[in-house]
Amino acid sequence: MYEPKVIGFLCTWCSYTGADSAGTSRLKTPWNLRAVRVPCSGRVAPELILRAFDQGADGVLVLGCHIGECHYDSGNHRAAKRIPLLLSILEFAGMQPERLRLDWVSASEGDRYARIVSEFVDALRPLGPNTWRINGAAPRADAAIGMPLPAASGLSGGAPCP
Amino acid sequence: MSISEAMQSAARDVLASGQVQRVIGYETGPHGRVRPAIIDRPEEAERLVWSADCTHNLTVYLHRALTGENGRASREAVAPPARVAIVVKPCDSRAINVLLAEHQFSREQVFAIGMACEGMRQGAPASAPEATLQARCLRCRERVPVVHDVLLGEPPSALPEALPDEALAHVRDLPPAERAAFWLSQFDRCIRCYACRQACPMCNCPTCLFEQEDALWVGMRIAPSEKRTFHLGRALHLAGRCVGCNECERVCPMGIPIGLLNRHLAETVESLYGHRAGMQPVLSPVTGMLSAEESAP
Amino acid sequence: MKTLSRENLNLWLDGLAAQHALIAPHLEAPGVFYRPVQRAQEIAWEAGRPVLSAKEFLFPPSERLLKVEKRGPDVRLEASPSAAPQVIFGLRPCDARGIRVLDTAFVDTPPIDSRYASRRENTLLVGLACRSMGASCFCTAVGLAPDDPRDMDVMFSDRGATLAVQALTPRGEALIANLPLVEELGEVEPASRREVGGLPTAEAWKESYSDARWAKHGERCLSCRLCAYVCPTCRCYDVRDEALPSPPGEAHFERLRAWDSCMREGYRLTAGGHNPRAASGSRLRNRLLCKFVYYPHQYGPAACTGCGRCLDACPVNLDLLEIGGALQEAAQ
Amino acid sequence: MVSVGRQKNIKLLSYSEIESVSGYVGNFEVRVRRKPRYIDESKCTGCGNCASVCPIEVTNVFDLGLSTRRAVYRHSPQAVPGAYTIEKRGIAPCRNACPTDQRAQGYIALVRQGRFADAYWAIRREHPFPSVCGRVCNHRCEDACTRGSYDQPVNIMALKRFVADWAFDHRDQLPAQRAKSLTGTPFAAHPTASGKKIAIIGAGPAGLTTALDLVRLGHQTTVFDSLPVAGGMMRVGIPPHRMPVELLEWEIQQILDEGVQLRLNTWVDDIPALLDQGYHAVLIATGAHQAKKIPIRNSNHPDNWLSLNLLRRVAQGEAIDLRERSVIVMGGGNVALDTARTVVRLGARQVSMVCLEPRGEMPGFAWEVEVAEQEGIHVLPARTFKEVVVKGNRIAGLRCAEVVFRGFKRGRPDISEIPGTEHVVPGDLVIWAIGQGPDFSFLPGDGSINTCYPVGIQTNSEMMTTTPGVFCAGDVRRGQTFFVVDAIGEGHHAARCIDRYLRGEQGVREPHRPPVVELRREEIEHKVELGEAARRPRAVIRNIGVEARRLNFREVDLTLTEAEAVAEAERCLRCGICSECLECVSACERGAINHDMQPEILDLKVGTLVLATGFRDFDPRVAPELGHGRLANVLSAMEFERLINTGGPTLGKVLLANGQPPKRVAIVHCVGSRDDRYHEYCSRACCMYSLKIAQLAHEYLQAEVFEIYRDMRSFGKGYEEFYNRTRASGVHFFHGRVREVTAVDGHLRVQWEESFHNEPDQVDVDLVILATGMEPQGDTARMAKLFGLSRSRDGFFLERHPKLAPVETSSQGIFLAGACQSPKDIPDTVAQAAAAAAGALALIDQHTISLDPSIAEVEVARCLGCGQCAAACPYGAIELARGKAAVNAYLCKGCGTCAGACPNKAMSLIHFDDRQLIAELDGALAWIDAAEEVGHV
Repeated sequence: MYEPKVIGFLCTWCSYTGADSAGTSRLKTPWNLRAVRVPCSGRVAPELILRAFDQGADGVLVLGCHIGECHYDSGNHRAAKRIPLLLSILEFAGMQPERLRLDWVSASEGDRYARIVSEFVDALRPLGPNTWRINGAAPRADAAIGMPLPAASGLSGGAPCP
Repeated sequence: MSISEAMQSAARDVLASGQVQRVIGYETGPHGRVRPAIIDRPEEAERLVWSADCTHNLTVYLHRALTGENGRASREAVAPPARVAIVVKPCDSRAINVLLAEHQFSREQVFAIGMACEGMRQGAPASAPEATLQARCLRCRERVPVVHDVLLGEPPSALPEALPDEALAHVRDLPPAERAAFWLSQFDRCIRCYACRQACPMCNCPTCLFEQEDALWVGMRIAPSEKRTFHLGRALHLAGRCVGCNECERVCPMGIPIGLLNRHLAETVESLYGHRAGMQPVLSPVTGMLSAEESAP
Repeated sequence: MKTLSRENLNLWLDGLAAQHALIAPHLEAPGVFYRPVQRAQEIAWEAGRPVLSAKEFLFPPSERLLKVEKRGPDVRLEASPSAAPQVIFGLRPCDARGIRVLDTAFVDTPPIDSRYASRRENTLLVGLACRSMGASCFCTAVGLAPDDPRDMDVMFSDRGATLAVQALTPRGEALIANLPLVEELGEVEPASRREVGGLPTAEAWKESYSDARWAKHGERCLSCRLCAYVCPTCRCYDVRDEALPSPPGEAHFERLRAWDSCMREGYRLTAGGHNPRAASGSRLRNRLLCKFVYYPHQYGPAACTGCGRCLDACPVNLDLLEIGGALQEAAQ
Repeated sequence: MVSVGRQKNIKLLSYSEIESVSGYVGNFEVRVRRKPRYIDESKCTGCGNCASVCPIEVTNVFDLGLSTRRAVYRHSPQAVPGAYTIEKRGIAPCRNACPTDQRAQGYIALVRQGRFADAYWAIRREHPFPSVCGRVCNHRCEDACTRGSYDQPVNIMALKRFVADWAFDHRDQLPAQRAKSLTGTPFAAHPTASGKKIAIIGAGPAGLTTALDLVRLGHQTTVFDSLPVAGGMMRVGIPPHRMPVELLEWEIQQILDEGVQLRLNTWVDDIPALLDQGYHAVLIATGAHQAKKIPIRNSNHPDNWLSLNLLRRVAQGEAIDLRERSVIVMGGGNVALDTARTVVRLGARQVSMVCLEPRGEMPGFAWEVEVAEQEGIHVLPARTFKEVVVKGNRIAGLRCAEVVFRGFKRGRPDISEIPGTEHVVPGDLVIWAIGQGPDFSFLPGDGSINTCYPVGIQTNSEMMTTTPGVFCAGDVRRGQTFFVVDAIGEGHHAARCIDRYLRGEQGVREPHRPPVVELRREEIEHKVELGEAARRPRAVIRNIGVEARRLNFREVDLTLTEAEAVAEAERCLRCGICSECLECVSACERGAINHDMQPEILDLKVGTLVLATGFRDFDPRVAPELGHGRLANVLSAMEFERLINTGGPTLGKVLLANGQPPKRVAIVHCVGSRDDRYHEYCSRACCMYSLKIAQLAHEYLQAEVFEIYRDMRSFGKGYEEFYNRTRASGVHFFHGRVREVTAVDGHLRVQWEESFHNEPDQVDVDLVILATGMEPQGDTARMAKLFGLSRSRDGFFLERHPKLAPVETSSQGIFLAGACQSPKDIPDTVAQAAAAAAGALALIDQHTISLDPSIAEVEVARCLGCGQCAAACPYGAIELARGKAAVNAYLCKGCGTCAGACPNKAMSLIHFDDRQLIAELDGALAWIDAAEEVGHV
């Protein structure tokens, strides 16, 4: 079975401490997740997630405090507003939506942390490696897709030659 | 009096009375192609035209005109005009609202000559007498600019049914793998000329994030990964801000359907947060708080 | 006049594609592009001018010049491999002239650009004469013709069922040496020409430097790089070192070169923040004077091939001929 | 608390709310709204006289609803400061509707208590003529009465008349009654004489009211009237069958008793002379006593009488005999009705009333039109008058025509005659009652006192005419007849204006009015449910029969009996809580009470803030299985504490609902705590206070006590010993989780789920005490927003770090103390409070603050000034200055949400900037497949 490579953005107050709590409780957590500690889930710019995928992450998990419990009052609100949009555009661009997840784990919820990470990794395994990362040139297949595409309108005045 | 004449007269009046120091409108260039016109004197007003080929979103010039930043640090220390008149279609006028919300200029600095719009024609002018409306105009139901100081032309009383976005639905319905392949093949054509970005009124960062010297977010390589990051990142930055003028797609020499990305996110923002960019001068809700009824994922 | 039947041409092209990279006009959804093709069938014969010139096959949008791997005190440099042979078929005279302009700057005049030179040595230019000029074409104004064979290795001219063939260089002759050519009587019918006016004289270009019109035209310019990137002769590039993913304990990076354009706002930005070409009018002026004044001053003939791509591509319809015409009038 | 209250460096702002907090550590700006106590804290000694006279009883929240208190109250016996507070929601709609500002709610509350004399004095504070307005008012108070939205308004007018009549009937005993009451006579204390003299022309309601008010303010007033009797229209315009003369005369006498001088039979026509004679101000209040006629044919025939003249003659006792006359009264207003009904009483053979307006639009009261018809009057509405028909020398009738009436346009009727409807209404005496106006003949001829037709005498907003020092009020000012209350209201206003004029002050500041109370439907229903207002229907006014009214002027309507009056008063909803009877004002010997007190806004500049907002008791009714509020003898621990307290509502006696002392008591632990249905956390204090209750019940009540506990958490110093002592004293301890409390055979059965199986799993007791846990205050969310704090999942305020910064918050300079942070007992609370104080003092003492280095910063060259960072900042720490974002380092808490939002990454967070995070990201991904190299074109 493929072992996915997962980046976890963990907020320092809740989910990072929650991960700690999972550890001290000796809960089994998949090794696939590499944690990046951030002060708040609101700090996680969508561009960072995009970059993680570009660099070959198979999944990105963003964990913050529960809504209403943000150490910074409402930083997690902003994450909750932004990240669904990133997910939406990634899915639209062809990525499986299972590869990005935003969820909440409080400092005391070691069990929840372990459960979410396990769930996430379990969902990624059957998907196999992320094909998102491109090494070098893309296949220059003009995918045979029967849809009306705009003409290269700027040049449409070009000469009908020989 | 034709609408073009009415527009010329409005432009002449505001220039002659000193209400504005500059008018941004449309004129006809070589080969009969309509293009942006920037005039400073009342007697130039006769150059202005209005037709179904005035597709450019002129608001892209507003910030530059008002700050005098024709380029970022002009050597010619010419005082920028205090107030600028601009010819706007309904879609363009929404861009004014977005820019107002983002503090790019104040409402008093803009005199909007609103045009009742019945849609722009597809393709090159004059060459196609029976030219059809652009697809975006067939989807659009706005006929009167949301921001205007004068309104020219009669908005049609009966509106045709807005057409559904078939292209968007088509791409959404593709299986993920095909969708990924489709987009890669589209992005692959990109030559990073940035015409899309430069034509966009919302893209007004001093230096684009995706073109920073430090190559922190994306390298300078003109390769598929970098191009995709640029296009997806730009779409994200336009979420809740894009007014759908489709200039990015129009100017693209490589025919990349950039508008699909923006439309997809605009629909997502509207369904998630009930926000349509530019209908009011308010910031994109993407930075804000969840409202009471929105629940966390 | 030597001719080749269309069937034989196709057979020959199929054979070429099997041996070398064969690049030819190819129809993609949004337009015609010079693209690597596998078979003659993929070639778009009757389509218009390709959206981009063929310069990307000699001067790619981006390329690695060098890779550096650092392991502790050890530093290893790795040069990029030399280019593979390629044949560009269906090249238009204006695009061939574009390649000549690049040759002059990159190869004929020291310092020699080794990456370009390597590709150029391995490239054969097989032209196809235009029968007429497009609406925006002005090759005749810069001393070219729609069927100008001068910059080709081999030139084909379409005559319906057969094509006239003419080898112009030894490499070209070698290329067509084994072709079943048929000698036919008569001459190749010249392409229809249209004289295009409006381009100022070299003197008028020079004198235009302080013309106030540049600023006025610049107001409309969006500062994108479309004109430069579609141009067969624009050859500005940027070089940077970028980090690569590296295994623990190592540092890998590469030296990259990528297209750049003097139309970009920050093109002339200096350390400390000063930008001598901050105004878009001055950038527009630079690009045109580069074609008509600076390049000739340094290398010879003007660096414009009259392909007309910039006229069509400009999102706001900045028109070289219109600008030039006005400058010429002012000069007189 | 007392020592805190006396500490000079501590300023207690009780009964206050925080409106807003801004600024940052060292520079907080706090806006405090001090709610009006209506009692001056510095004067109140806490004697309680006010509470003893207050007629309003409300539920005592401090005693958890186990007792009642008055609307003026002290929170608790130990309250610091010990000052009383008046609970006032605002002014009642009845008071608001009344032009005289009559505090109807006040006298109704006093009537409800049977304190009729007090009620009378309460009325007379604003209203010198209760007997009149108890009879002839159009009672706007009743129209506004909140009760009217529930069933029918309180019969306020009947109550007023009852009080006035009662006072008249007991007029000899009134001084004695008053002496018996605690508060003494309300108007006994005359202010110091001002030495100013005021002349008032006209002894009607406006003039007399002004005179009385000015006397009460220390001025000397003389009232002139041309008539031989005082009272104006009240005396000579209202016929005796509606307003017995002796009551009015008694009320006028009381006014005179307070020092108003009256000069009757005096026609004043030289106002400038009055000013010359030493009067400092003059008030014109001559009313509107001239009945109008219209010039139709034969309207000059001597048998055309004027209504007001007839009423005046009757009121002065002249015997008029109309037994052989057939009378036509012209007009449809109240004067016409009074005239017609008077004519009936004078014996007229036949009485017709003809008026322009159709029935239903007649200006007179509809009920009186009905009564008039009962008394035999023919009402002929919607008719215009064409001529008085004279045959021979006698009037034969009135020629009328029917009309379509469309109201009045610019003071003129808009009518059209219906053709062919002309007819003659027979009659030999015509009485004009179509309106009346003022007589201006006494005004100076030079126009120095301007009149404005068709209105009255021109005044400015301060009631002053065009001649300085000459004021005007009442009907003469408005040019037409209004109600008595309007005249009294104008009189009050004129008195305030004149008083200020005499003091040389500009502009009349009307007294501050608190907001008008609007009760919601459910609040009304709740009040009726609780019995605060009686459920019965509105009192009905009885009258003497029609037959008893012939040829005499006996009053038609009867007054309420005492029992009826009390019953009607019980219907009042007491909208404002405080009824504003002002009994407390009289009772307070310190003069501490001020019912016009306004909320006060204090802007404080402070360097640090400590939040100690405490907790809320878990409401045991949320857990219905435990029976609280449903079963008798189930108490919460706090209720038991109040009951067993010797200062509590039962003075320390704990009795069951049947009056017996409890013999067997069960104490249920963990109510609302440690229960995933309610609160997951342990409330920490309940185990120990349960042990205390157990000991009290065991030793003080001699009851057998059963403690049903989940886990005994006796973690503090001496706690385990206390537990052991309690156990040794014979209290039974059962381990288990209580499932249900039910009533079985007159007992309460407590059943629990056994854990250890050491004892039975149910016990029958007669008293159950629920050890309720703590929960966050109801407004914690609002407070958190106000102070920029976060909350933990249990809803309490969130400390900065659970171990390392337990009293600090994420907002620097704001500290937490006590149960607002988490449930805790007293020792822990005191310890945390001391720590919070130390933290606050340490900051103050340092004079400098150190900021967290990890804050946001802007790379100005990249910033486009779009403001998305400012919108994203939870702390408002980012401002846009000159088109660029700027971070306030004091407010920034370092969350980095701005950096997440910035499209151009101009905003970055120090120590978590993009370069660092990306390096971390790249490092984290490099281990994945470092060997896999990114290729290139």
